[in-house]
This record gives sequence, structure tokens and C-alpha cells, in this order.
Amino acid sequence: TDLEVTHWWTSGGEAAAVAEFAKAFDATGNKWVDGAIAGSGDTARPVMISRITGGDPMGATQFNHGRQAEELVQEGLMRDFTELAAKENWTGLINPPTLLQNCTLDGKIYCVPVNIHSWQWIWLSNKAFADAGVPVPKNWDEFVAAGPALEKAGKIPLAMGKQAWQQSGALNVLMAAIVGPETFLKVYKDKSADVAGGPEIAKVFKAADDARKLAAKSNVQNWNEATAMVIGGQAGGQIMGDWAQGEFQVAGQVAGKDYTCLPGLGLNAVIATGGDAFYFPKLDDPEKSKAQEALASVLMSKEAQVAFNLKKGSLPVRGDVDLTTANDCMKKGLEILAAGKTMQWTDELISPDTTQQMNDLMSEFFSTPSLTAEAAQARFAEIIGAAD
Amino acid sequence: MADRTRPSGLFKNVNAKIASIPMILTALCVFLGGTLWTVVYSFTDSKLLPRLRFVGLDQYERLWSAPRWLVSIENLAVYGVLSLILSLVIGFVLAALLDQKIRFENTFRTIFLYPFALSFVVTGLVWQWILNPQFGIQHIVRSLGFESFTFDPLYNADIVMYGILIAGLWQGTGLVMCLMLAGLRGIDEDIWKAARVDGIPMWKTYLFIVIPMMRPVFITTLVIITSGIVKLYDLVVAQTGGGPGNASEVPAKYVYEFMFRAQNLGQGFAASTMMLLSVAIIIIPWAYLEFGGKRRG
Amino acid sequence: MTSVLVKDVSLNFGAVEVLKSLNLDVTEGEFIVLLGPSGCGKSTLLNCIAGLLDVSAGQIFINGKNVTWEEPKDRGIGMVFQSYALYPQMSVEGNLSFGLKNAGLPKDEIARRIARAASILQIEPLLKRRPAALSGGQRQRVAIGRALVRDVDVFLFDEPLSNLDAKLRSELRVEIKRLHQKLGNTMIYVTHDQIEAMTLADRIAVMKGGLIQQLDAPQAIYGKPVNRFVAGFIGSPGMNFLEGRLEPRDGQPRFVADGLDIPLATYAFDAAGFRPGPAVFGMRPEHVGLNSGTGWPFSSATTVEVVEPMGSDTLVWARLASQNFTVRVSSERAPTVGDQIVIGFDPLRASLFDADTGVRL
Amino acid sequence: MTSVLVKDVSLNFGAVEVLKSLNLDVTEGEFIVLLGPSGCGKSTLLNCIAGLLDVSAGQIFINGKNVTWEEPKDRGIGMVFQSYALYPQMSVEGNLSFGLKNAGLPKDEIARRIARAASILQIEPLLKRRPAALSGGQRQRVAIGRALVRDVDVFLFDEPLSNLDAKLRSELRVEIKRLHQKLGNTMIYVTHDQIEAMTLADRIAVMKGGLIQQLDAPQAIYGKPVNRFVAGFIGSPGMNFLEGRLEPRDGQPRFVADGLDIPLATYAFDAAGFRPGPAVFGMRPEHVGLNSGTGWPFSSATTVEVVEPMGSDTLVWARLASQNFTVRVSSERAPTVGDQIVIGFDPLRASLFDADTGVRL
Amino acid sequence: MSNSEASAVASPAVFASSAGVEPHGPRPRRAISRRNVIVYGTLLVVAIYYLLPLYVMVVTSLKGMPEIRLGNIFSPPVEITFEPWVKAWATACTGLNCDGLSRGFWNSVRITVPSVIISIAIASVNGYALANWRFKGSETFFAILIFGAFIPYQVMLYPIVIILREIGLYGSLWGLVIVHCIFGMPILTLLFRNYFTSVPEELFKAARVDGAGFWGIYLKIMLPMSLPIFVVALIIQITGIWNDFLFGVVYTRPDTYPMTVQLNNIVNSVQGVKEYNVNMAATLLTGLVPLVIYFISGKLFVRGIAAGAVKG
Ligand SMILES: Nc1ncnc2c1ncn2[C@@H]1O[C@H](COP(=O)(O)OP(=O)(O)OP(=O)(O)O)[C@@H](O)[C@H]1O
Ligand SMILES: Nc1ncnc2c1ncn2[C@@H]1O[C@H](COP(=O)(O)OP(=O)(O)OP(=O)(O)O)[C@@H](O)[C@H]1O
Ligand SMILES: [Mg+2]
Ligand SMILES: [Mg+2]
Repeated sequence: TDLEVTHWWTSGGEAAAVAEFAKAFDATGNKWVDGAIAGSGDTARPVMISRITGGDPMGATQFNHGRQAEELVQEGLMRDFTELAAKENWTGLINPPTLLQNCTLDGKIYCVPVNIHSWQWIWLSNKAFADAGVPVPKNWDEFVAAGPALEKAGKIPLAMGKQAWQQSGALNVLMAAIVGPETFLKVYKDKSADVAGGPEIAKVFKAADDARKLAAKSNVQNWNEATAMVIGGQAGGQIMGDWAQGEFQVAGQVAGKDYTCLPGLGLNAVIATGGDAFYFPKLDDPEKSKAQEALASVLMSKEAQVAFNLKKGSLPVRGDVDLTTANDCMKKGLEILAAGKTMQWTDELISPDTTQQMNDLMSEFFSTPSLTAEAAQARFAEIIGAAD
Repeated sequence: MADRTRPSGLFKNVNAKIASIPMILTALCVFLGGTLWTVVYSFTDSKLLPRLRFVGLDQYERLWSAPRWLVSIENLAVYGVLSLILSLVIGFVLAALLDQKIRFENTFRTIFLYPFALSFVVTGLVWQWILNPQFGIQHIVRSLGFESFTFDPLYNADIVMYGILIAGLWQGTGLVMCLMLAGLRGIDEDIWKAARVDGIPMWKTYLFIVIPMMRPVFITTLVIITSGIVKLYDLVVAQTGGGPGNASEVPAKYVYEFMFRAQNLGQGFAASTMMLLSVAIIIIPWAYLEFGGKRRG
Repeated sequence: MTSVLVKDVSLNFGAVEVLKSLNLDVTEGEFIVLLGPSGCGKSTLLNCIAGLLDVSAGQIFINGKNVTWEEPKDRGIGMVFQSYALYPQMSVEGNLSFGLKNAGLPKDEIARRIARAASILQIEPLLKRRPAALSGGQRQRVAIGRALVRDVDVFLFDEPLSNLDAKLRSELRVEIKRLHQKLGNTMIYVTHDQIEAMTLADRIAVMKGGLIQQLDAPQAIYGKPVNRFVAGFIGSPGMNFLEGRLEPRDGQPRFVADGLDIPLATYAFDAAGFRPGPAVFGMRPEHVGLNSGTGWPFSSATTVEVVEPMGSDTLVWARLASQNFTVRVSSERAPTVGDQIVIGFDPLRASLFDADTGVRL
Repeated sequence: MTSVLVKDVSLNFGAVEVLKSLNLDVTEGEFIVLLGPSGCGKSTLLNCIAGLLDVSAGQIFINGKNVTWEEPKDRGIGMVFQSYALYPQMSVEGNLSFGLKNAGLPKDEIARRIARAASILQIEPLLKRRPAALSGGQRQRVAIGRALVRDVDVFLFDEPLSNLDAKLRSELRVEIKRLHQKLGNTMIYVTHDQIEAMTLADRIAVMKGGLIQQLDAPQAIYGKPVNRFVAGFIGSPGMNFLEGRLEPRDGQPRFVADGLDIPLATYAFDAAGFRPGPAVFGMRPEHVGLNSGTGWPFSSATTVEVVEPMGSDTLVWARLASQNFTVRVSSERAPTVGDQIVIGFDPLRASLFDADTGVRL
Repeated sequence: MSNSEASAVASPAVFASSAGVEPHGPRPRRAISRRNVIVYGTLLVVAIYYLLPLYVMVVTSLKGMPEIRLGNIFSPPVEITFEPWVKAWATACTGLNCDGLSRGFWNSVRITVPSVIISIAIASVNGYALANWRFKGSETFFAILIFGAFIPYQVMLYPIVIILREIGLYGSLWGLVIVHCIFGMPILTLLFRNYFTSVPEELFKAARVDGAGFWGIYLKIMLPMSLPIFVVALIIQITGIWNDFLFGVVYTRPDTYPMTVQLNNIVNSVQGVKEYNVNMAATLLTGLVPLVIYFISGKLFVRGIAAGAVKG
């Protein structure tokens, strides 16, 4: 049975990864009809939501699990997979368990998590630092210190795309790394405006101010263009999630040799358990419903998990898979994961509305040198105070 | 003598009414209904899906305290005024030049008009590239030896709207020129002759006689340009995505993003309502002038 | 003295030759009317004189000066257009003064000229109004005023009255005539209304196909048209034409056609004299008598077919030699349809044309 | 028998009342001309009769049938428009057959009717052409043909000749007259050309401001206009009007004005008889004699101001009681400008109007 | 008049004229007059501004990637390659689909043809009814319709999703066709209304006397004489619908995506380095249909605008 699957995985590494799923699904005798929408989740989600609410749902669709599909589930537009989950014992397999919790509403499971994405990485170009004659930094502070040297060598210290989600993502990464998960959760889970406006977070905005200066000359839009600058050695580093790793891989670079990755910016090695999940809208056609189940099983299957996550550069959601083939950086992630040093990420904590406001703020912050860190923090506190 | 009674009003012209059903439905259900629906839901706290939980003016308060919205409004105002004036001026000047009984008129006209055939997405992509400092004009000029030359409108928050304007004008002035040309061709030839006999220089004839006579054309053009300006979206998305920062945000983009991306329909509807309101302020007096007075048939 | 001299002027629009080596000599103070059917080149000629069209060949002199290459404004002409061509967004005063301001005249001079033109044309109360707020006749007066303030020697009018209704037209016609008597300027006036031509002109130039057919005083054109075209074009109702032959009989020239035999003893032939052959006999309806019984060199009986009362006169349609023939009689003596009548005329009043070339014999 | 009856018809465009409870009774076979200045509602009335406009009040009967709410095609009318309104993309034949095909007539009947109309109007050679390839007169003939083939009782003409030049106009005028004589249909004909009205009509309805001012035979309207408007509207050149007073003197009614004293003994007053007071004295230019010296009940000396030759006649402008006064004389006896002349007339021919209401006295 | 007389008439001023010859015949004109320099100069400069992007697109699409990275965008290609065109048309990838724009092209055709035909049919009938068969309220509906021309599309996206869902056409091609008809209606109706208003009313009256009804007059009288305005409408609609992105992406599903959506996918699916040459080729390919239509019928377009659009 043909099943249309929509997602926004269109960059090189991503497309290669998703092809693994498709292959596995096609092997079950069904057919994966690819509905990639380019751009980013921001472009694709409106289309997906319109189609679901418009009564023309696809067979399955990617969302970041968390709150993006919350209302669709509440409206009863999504299929619940509690039975299948029980049959295949997802509860036991999925690690960390928060992943499945994010898919659960009123005790029912509505989505299939497929990977763990962690934002908290900085990717460094060994070549750039060699060119500048400074050692590859081991944490954010060293990186900031190395900035002038890189600049002198004609490099852009920090590569950063000009899309708002990258900029606010960077802020969150800095926050998690500098003030630690507890304060992070106080801000995003408890939505404490006091903390958000407090001295702890002020340090974060100070760091963001540094990042802003380091990235001032970075003139690209897309995250993978920024990654390309790191790969090519024109830029020193990039704060980006683990999906960036796919690009390094496609470019044939070797972790540790050509590039270096620092989880938690080398300050606070914790991994957020955000990630992607597939949701399955309710369909009338029983054939397709069956295909949906098949797809859900495939997504959770060991082989598909391994193949997909290797290509994608993310971590598998099953605790029982063997990733001996994983590279350096992935292994680092796996270790942290195994140590249980995980935390929730913003997708799960704040609504898209708040995310949008944050994006707006950070995009303004990064492009407006006259907006001081203090002023930006005050507005940040306001947004957090008003968040739902 | 069988006196027929006056036929009932409903069945008079019944064919015309049947034929107008698509129009009536569109007008009532889509434009009027959609507008009212939007306005009503702008007073709710609808998120991903519309729901009738009224929160009064909350959405509007938030809207008008959002820096991004204020920037959007300001940008649209700047872009709107400039694009209106410039496209009228450029369009008229081009039309006037083409009206000089020149050779190759067809060629020139086609050249000025062809960008209109291209979508804003295409326009935005091309100009994004030409204005890109690494490859485009800046690069060229620098490689000619002017090392300090800077021309990076799309990367400079202060002038990004002008960068968009360049592309917008490129795409749109051709149509304006066409309209103006049609208007110029409609001017009584005797007026030109009278002005020549009176010894009035060409530019003065245009300025003081012809332009005032082309009022209806200018009004039509104005409406077309204005309706395009209000909808400005694709071009910005394709060219800058609203950046750098939010320096080139526009209201239509704000609406779109809050409705679909931020999943805050209420906020999006509130912004839409403000846009509709401003449209109404522009268009109602115009519609009154254009269609209110004259009748026929 | 010659005021306007058009010498061998030709004009082509692309391949179309609109004016064909045309000559025209206008004396100072004369009122010349260019008359002709639509498309014969009247406006084109006027535009050439005004300098609004470049001639293809030939020369134009105004007041003795060769102005062939001059700009319109430097030719000392004023022009009035059929569509008035008023500047719609300026007041009447603005319309009158715009040209003068551009010529850099001092303010008081402008005011003086406007006052004079306004008083001549009696448009003082209208000076502050826009053209849109004027009636057709008033607009036309303003258009004339615009030419007037330029203080020029030659006025050019291009069908200035065509857009007005009959009543206004006859009123303004008299006003233009009075204006000419008062100012004494040279005026060249285009029209295709022959009543206008007859009443206004000192001389009429009848044009056809880019050539002047006849240039003469109105009465001469009316009484002695040089060819059939001119004869048919002038006069309303039109001249009656009978096709037939010229034949000598009893030593006398006669016009014969299908049972008709008109003695031409009193007719003044042209220099070439009488030549037998096919010819066309022309006679104006108002020169034909009805039932007067005696005294006509020629008379014939026939039946009334149509009667057209036109107020004081009535037009009677009958047949002569199986051809249409109209007679204009006073309404009081009009017959009714079907009446037997006798019509008669004096061939002295006739015009004879060559059947082929149409030239007057 | 009544053919068309318009009963108390009113028509408003929004707030503007264009027809004001108008009545008109047309006898079968009659040729009625609606005459009036622009905007008086002539076309509107015709459109109401045709069913192209819905009346606001009143009724319309055609051949005794109340057609007030009928569709145009069911009223038994044919209509001819000023702009010809030929369907540009159809051949002449297509134009003629369009209505018949719509009515579902059989092919041979259509062919028969077209052949008949074409032969009546002599447009057989044109049947295959498009309107664009026809001259103005031919187009108008086709337009008439389109009404003709419908085989209707009532023909409506809306200024059918206005777009033609003077010569063609007078030719087609006669053709329409002949057509009417041949067919004998009822015809209602709108024009603002009074020559057309006078020559064509059995009765003329002079309209003004949505009302019929006078409905009468042409000669009656010309000779005895019911009010000053009708008097001024009919006749070209227009009637002379002198403002003054009616006064009894020496037991005789007289019209006096600024040095003028006209005895009115011969004038036929209306039923109410002679009443002193301000009045307007009207006299047609053609009823005034020039220099005949004796025999006129009234005569007066004056100076010639303007002379307008119009072919056979000449119009002489002079002043009487400081008011403009024109005299129409034969061109042979025309004076020249500045001549001293004596003008005289018989007040029997005059029309007197109330100075305020304009009604004939 | 003889020659000697002519020169007698000519005043001395004539002989003093700069050329030394007596003016006769057409006024002498220099080819490079100041006026011509200004007129043609301005036109040329502006024409370059207008042509520049097209030139850049074409040139870039014919270069190989290495050449693009090194050279500048204005220099002509050293080595012409059609590889980018082939790739853009046939093999460029979005996600897993690697069949370039070719699929989108046919989708666009399938969307554009019915949309254009239906929207023009509806709008021309509307315009005709508004011009010749006014009924109570028709002007009000028209006013609302015109108001609709100003509503940003984004505002209407959601209500239309709901409307289409209610009538069950969401996601189908016909749903998209309806959307295009709706949004094309205001401007097209205005165009047709203005045009039909300028058709002499007497023609319409004559047809009514001839017994033709609403449809008869429309089909047999009005349609055959409105070619110019149909050309304008056709051009506006073809370009508008062909170039549409927003509705295409929102109201269709991936297998029916129009070309513009595919263009966006290809251009924005950055896989490694941006392939500018492929992007430009894709852009050109997408714009080709409307461009060709403009180049072919530009003249009719201007004429049609003069006939219908400018008149109030
Ligand atoms: N700009 C032009 N290009 C080509 N032909 C022209 C142009 N202007 C006029 N003509 C042609 O020249 C001829 C004379 O035109 P002109 O306007 O002088 O006629 P006219 O005598 O003034 O007629 P009317 O009484 O209709 O005004 C016509 O046959 C016309 O078609
Ligand atoms: N559709 C309309 N809406 C409003 N007023 C109209 C309309 N049609 C005509 N009128 C007005 O009705 C009056 C009579 O018009 P109508 O066309 O009947 O005049 P007419 O006597 O035929 O004039 P003309 O001789 O110029 O044709 C005019 O004042 C005109 O302005
Ligand atoms: Mg002319
Ligand atoms: Mg009328």
C-alpha cells in the first residue's frame, strides 16, 4: 500500500538517512511515497497542519515531538498507537523514557519517536585553528578567547546561519551549558520570569553577546551553509545540533581528525532529549491504516534505527542497539546518554508561540548590535513570564 | 385585455442572477465571510486550531507591543511609499519615453514588461544573488579595484528594504508603464497640438497638462500597486526571509508565521484584522469615488 | 498683400500621399474656408500651416517669412480645435494665460490681453471656471480666446463648430463672422459643413483627395462650380444631375436624354465652346419653377413622388427622364404626393459637365 | 386605430425624473417624430416603448395589448439605433438573420424575409460583407433591414441618421420616407434635427424636460407653436424674438418696445383674448420682407450688421428695438453690410408669448 | 507662381538662415540630436537594468560549478555546459524524489489549464452581468469582490481551508482550481466589467430586441468581440497561476505539487554546496512558460489594457 510520508529532511545527510527508512518500509511490501518539503520545519509544518485540518491527511508525518502537534491530538485527528506500543513493548525499549512520555497524552501513545537530537554541540574545524596557529579549544571560553586569533587569520570565528531558529537555538545551548539544566528548566518549565531576568541568565546573554560578535561576519542563511564553512575551514566553529554531523560525514570528514565536537560546549555535558517523531493522522482507508502500523513497526525496528541514525548523525531511541560503527562524536553522545545525563528541550517545554517570540527576539538581537544584552534579557524575561 | 401584473423582482433578470452565483458566493462566503470569521476569531485565544474562547483585546495588545509587528508596519510603510512613488514615476517616465514615436518601441516595451511574467519567488532569488556581496555587484566592483566599495543592501539592516525595493520595482514597473502608455495613448492629440502652438515645452506639457488629465489611469494604477504592496510577502521570503534579524519583516509575513508557524491563530487573525482595516481605509474612499457615482444601463 | 502662402506643399504619411503639391495664397485679412469631404486632407493642410506636421516637400510663408522649418509658436498663428483641446484642469484664465506665461510676458501684459479677449468674447464671468463647468459653446469661445490672446496675424480653425448642436452652431457662426469683421485678421477655417463655408468665407477652397478643386468666392462656387464634384458638394438639397448627351439640333446646342430635350441657347459655355457628346446637366432645386405655366425656356410635366416640408420651403421629389429631380418651392405653394405638376427652368442657371472628367463645359 | 399607446408613463433614474407621466397616442400607420433638445428624454421614451427600460409607473399598449411587462422581442417592434449597432463579427446576412434564428423561424422563411428586406433596401450585393466593410449609409440601411425582417407593426428609430454626413442624411431621409409610404407601418422616430422632423413626420411631438410640449402636424407646429420653447426650437434660422409689452392704444392691441410700435389688429389671439402686459413678439426670418416699401402693416428702417449668404438665400442681421433681428431674403436681393434697409412684416404671421410662462397668447 | 516671385516673397531673414539654403521640404533632423541621445540613452540604461537579471540567470545556468566559484556572475561562461539544465529538469532531488522539475511541469500544466479556463469563463460572465444586466445588489457584490483584491492571501488561507474541507475538495486538484478562480475573480471581473461597459450599449439593446437572452447575447455578441480583453485576462491568469507558490504548497499534495513548489524545494534543499547553476536553470525553466507568453503576446497585452483596463 502506498503511504505518503511528509517530512522536512531535505539536506544531504538527512535525505540519505530518510532513504533508509523508506528502504526498510518498502521491504515490507508497502510503498513509501516521499513528501519532502524543503526549507525547514517552519515551512513544512504549516502545510502539514493545513492538510490534516483540511481533511486531506497524509499517511504519516514528521514533527518534533513535544508540543507542536498537541492540539491536533487533542482534536482527535491523530491515531493512537497504544496497542502496538504495548505489543512491541516500546516502553521497555525506548531510552530515555521521557521520549515516549512526550508522545503520550492521557495515557495514550500518539507518536513514534525515531531519534534523539541534541542541540548542545559546538563543531570546530581543526584546519581553521591550525591555520590561525592556536590549539583547538576544549570549551566555549577557550573558543571565545581564540576568536581574535582566528579573525587575524582571516577566518570567521563563529559560523552561524541567519535563520532565527539557529540563533535562538544557540542561546538555549549557551544557557544549558553555562547555567546548567536546573536553571534551564526553571526558565522553560517553570517559566519563572524572575530567573529569566536574573543574574544567572545575564551570564548567558553576555555569552550570546560574545557569540554575536564572533559571528558578525558570517553571511550565510542556512545552517548547512554555515556547516560547510566549518568543513571548509573558513570558519572556526558552529553551534549546532548533532544533525550537523551528517554534513561532515557526507563531506568525508573524520571526527577527531578533521573536526572536533564538544557536547554541552565542553562546559556541561548534558544531552537534551528532543528529537523527531512520526505522527499518524487518522485515515478512513483500512488498508492505509494497516500500512501505518507497519510503518510504525519499521520505524522502531532495530535495523532501521541503526541505519537511519548513523546517516543522520543522531542517536537512536532504543537503548538496545549496538552502534559500534558510530564515530567519535556519536560515541560521546551515547556515553552521555548512557550516563543518564539527559534533560528536556524547549520543543517539549514551551509552545510554538513562545518559540516564535523567542526567535523574533534573538534574530533581532543577533542582527542589531545596538540591542544590548541587558535589554534583550529584559525582553526575554517578559516573554517567559507570558508563556503558557 | 389581459393585464399582466408586474413580474416579481426576484425573477427579473433571473439568468443574470444565476450567472452571478459564483461571484456572489465568492463575495459573500469567501471575502465577506472569511473576513468576518477572521475578525471574530481575532478576539479569541485560538492556537493551532480555531476555537471560540474570547479574550477581548488581548491579541491586539500583544500585537501592538510586539517589536516585530512595529518593525513590519514601519517597513511596509517605507516600502509602500517608496514603491508607490517610484513605480509611478519610473513607469510614467518610461511610458513617456516610449510615447516619443521612437524606433524599437516594441523591443523596449517587451524588455520592460518581461519581469512581470516572473514570480516574486524567482525575482527574489535572482536579486538575492545579484545583491549578494560575495558574488554580485559588490564583488564585481571590488574586483575592478575599488576595494572598499560596499553594496550589500540585503545584509545591512538599515537599507535592506531598499534592496527589496530594487527587486520589487524591477518586477512591477513594467505593468505600470503599460498602464501609463495606454493612458497616454488615450490623450486627445489636439491637446498636444494646442500646447505646441502655445509654445509650451514638452516637460511642462506633461507635468501641467497631461498628468492631470490622466487622473483615472493614475487611480487604477494606484489601486493595482497598492493591492500588491499590501500583499508583499513572497519577495521578502525569497530575498531575505525577513532578515537580517527582523529588519525586513512585513505584516503579511507576520500573519502567516503566527498563524501557521507559531500556531497562534488568534495573534495571526489580529494582525490580519489590522491589515484589513488599513486596506479598508485606503479602498473604501476609492471605491466610493470610482463606483459610487456613475450608473448605467 | 499675401498673408499665408503655401507653395507646392506635399505631405506623405508613409506611402500615402495626403497632400499633392498643393498651392494656396491667402491675402491679408481674408477669411478662407477649406471645405471638403472627410479625409480629403483639410486638417492635414491646416496642421502643415501651423507647423504641427512637417511637410514632405514645398514651402510655407507667413507674412512673407519662410516658416517651413519654424516651430508652431514662432509662426505667428493661433489655432482652434474641433475638440476645443482646453487644458481641463486649469481655469479658463489659466487656459488663456498658460501660453503667455511660457512666452515670458510680463504679468500686466498678460492681464491686459486676457481682459481684452474676454471682453471681445464675452467670457468675463467664466474666467474662474474650469472647462468641465462650461457648456459646449462657452468652451469653444474659450478655445477661440486662447488663440486670440496670442495676438497673432493668422487664425487657424479646424472644424471649430462640429461638436455643437445646430442652434449653437448658427449662433457661434455669426460670432466668428463678427470677430473677423472686428479684428480683420487672416483666418483659415476648415469645415465640411457647406452652410458654414458659404456664410463665413471670403473665398472657399473646395478640396478633394489632397488637391484644391476650386478656390473662389462663395457665390462663384455656388453658381459656377468648376466640376461635378464641387457642384454636388455645394448646396443643400444638392444639385439635380441628369445624365444625357449634348447634341446640336436646328443649329442650336441642346441637351437630350430619354424623352427630354433642353435648349441651351442661353447657357454660357466655357472657352472651348459647345462640343457634342455625353454630358451631365446640373440644376439647383431652388432654380426650378413649379406650375408657373409660362415664361420658362424649358418646362416638362411630371408626377410628385415625395414631398418634404422643411419649414418655410418644401422639397418636391419628381422624375425627369426617369431620373430623380427635386424642386424647392415655398411651403405655401407645395403640391401633395401624386399631384401632376409642370416644372420649368432657365438653362442659363444650369451647369453642364463632361460625363467622363466631370469638368464644367 | 391606435397602434401605440403610452399611458401616464413615468421613469426615474434614481432620483432623477426623466419622464413625467407622459401620454402619447399613435395611430396605426402614422409617422411620429419625437423632437427635442439633447437630454429631454426622447431616447428614454423610445426605450420604454421598446421594453429596453422598465417604466416606473404607467402602461404601454401596442396594438391594443398591454405590453408593459413584456420582453422587447415579444412587443412586435423593430428598432434602429443611431450607432447602427450592427453585430461586428457577423456578416450582413448574419445580422439580418440573428433575430429570426433566435425566434426559431424555419430556414426558408428566414431566407425569404432577408431576400425581401434586401431587395427593398437594395443591399443584396452586401449580404456577405462584414459591417466594417460597409460605408456609413450602407450600415444604416442594414440596421433598418434588421428591423424590417422582423415583420413588425411598429418601427422605432433612435436618431438613425445623426452619424451620417449632410448629403447622405438627406438621401436616406427620403428613403425612409419612401419606405414608410411603401410599408405603411407605424413609425416612431427620434431626432433632434428639425429638418428631419419637418420632412418626415405626420405629427411631431416636441419634447422638453420629459414632457411633450406640443404634438401636432409639422405645419401647425411651425406656424402656431404653443409656447416660446417650441417656437424657438423649430425653424432654422430661428424665430426672431422681441421683448416688449402688449398695450392697448387707440382702441387697438399693440406690441410696444423701445421705439417700436407694432399694430396687432390682424393677430389671432387665443381664447383668452388680448391682455395687456409684458410679452414676447416672435417673427420668423422668412416672413419678413425687405425694402418692399409698401403693403406691410408694419415696417421699420435699420442698418445691416452681418450678412450670411447661404446659397439660394441670404440671412441679414439687423437690429430692431436694440434687439437682434434676422431677415431671410433671396440671395439675389441681398444687401451688404452697412446698408440702410427697411424691413416689414404682417403681424398676422407673428406669434406672441407670455413673457413669464412663455405660453402663446 | 514662378520662382522669381517666390524669392521676392522670401524675406532677407530667410537668406540669413544658418544653413544658407532657403528652408523647404521637411525640417532637417540630425540622427544624433540631444533629444535622441537623452531618449535612447535613458531607454538603453534602463533596459540594461531590466535585462541584467535575465542575463545573469542565463549565463550562470550555462556555467559549471567550479567556474561559478571562481569567476564573477556577469562574465560569460568560458565553457558552456547544459548539464545544469538537464539536472534541473530531470534529476535534481528533493528528499527522496530525484526527478527534477519535470513532474512539476506537468502538474503545473494540469493545474493551470483548467484554472485559467474556468476562472476566465466565470469572470467574463460576471463582468458581463455587471456591465449589462445589473440587478439589485450587483454593485454591492462587486464592491465586496474588489475589496477582496486587497486582502492578503495569507489572511484567507485558513477560512479557505475550512471551506474546502466542508465541500470535500481539500487536497484535490479541483480544490486548487477553485482557489485560483476565487482569487483571480476580483481583478478579472473588474477587467471584463470595464471592457463590456465600453462596448456600445446600443449593441446590447439591438440584440435584446432581436430576442437574444442573457446567454445568447453573451455567447454570440459579446464573446466574439472581446478578443483583446481575453488576451489580457489569459496572460494575467497564466502568469499568476503558473507563478503561484503559496496556494500550490498549501492546497496540494506532493504528487501534485506545481513547478514553483518544486523549484522552491530544489533551491532550498541545500545538499552541501549550493548549486547555483542548477538553481538558475530551474528558475529559468519555471519562468519559461509565462516568459514565452509575454514575448509572444506583449503587444496584444498593451492593446488589451488600453481597451479595457484603464477605463473606469
Ligand atoms: N497620422 C496619420 N497617419 C496616416 N494617415 C493619416 C494620418 N493622419 C491623417 N491621415 C490620412 O490622411 C488623410 C487626410 O486626413 P485629414 O485628417 O487631413 O482629413 P480631413 O479632411 O481633416 O477629414 P475630416 O473632415 O474627417 O477631419 C486621411 O485619409 C487620413 O486617413
Ligand atoms: N442610465 C441612466 N442613468 C441616469 N440618468 C440617465 C440614464 N440614461 C439617461 N439619463 C438621463 O436621462 C435624461 C434623458 O436622456 P435621453 O437619453 O432620453 O435623452 P435624449 O433626449 O435621447 O438626448 P439625446 O438627444 O442626447 O440622445 C438625460 O438627462 C440623461 O442624463
Ligand atoms: Mg479633420
Ligand atoms: Mg438619445
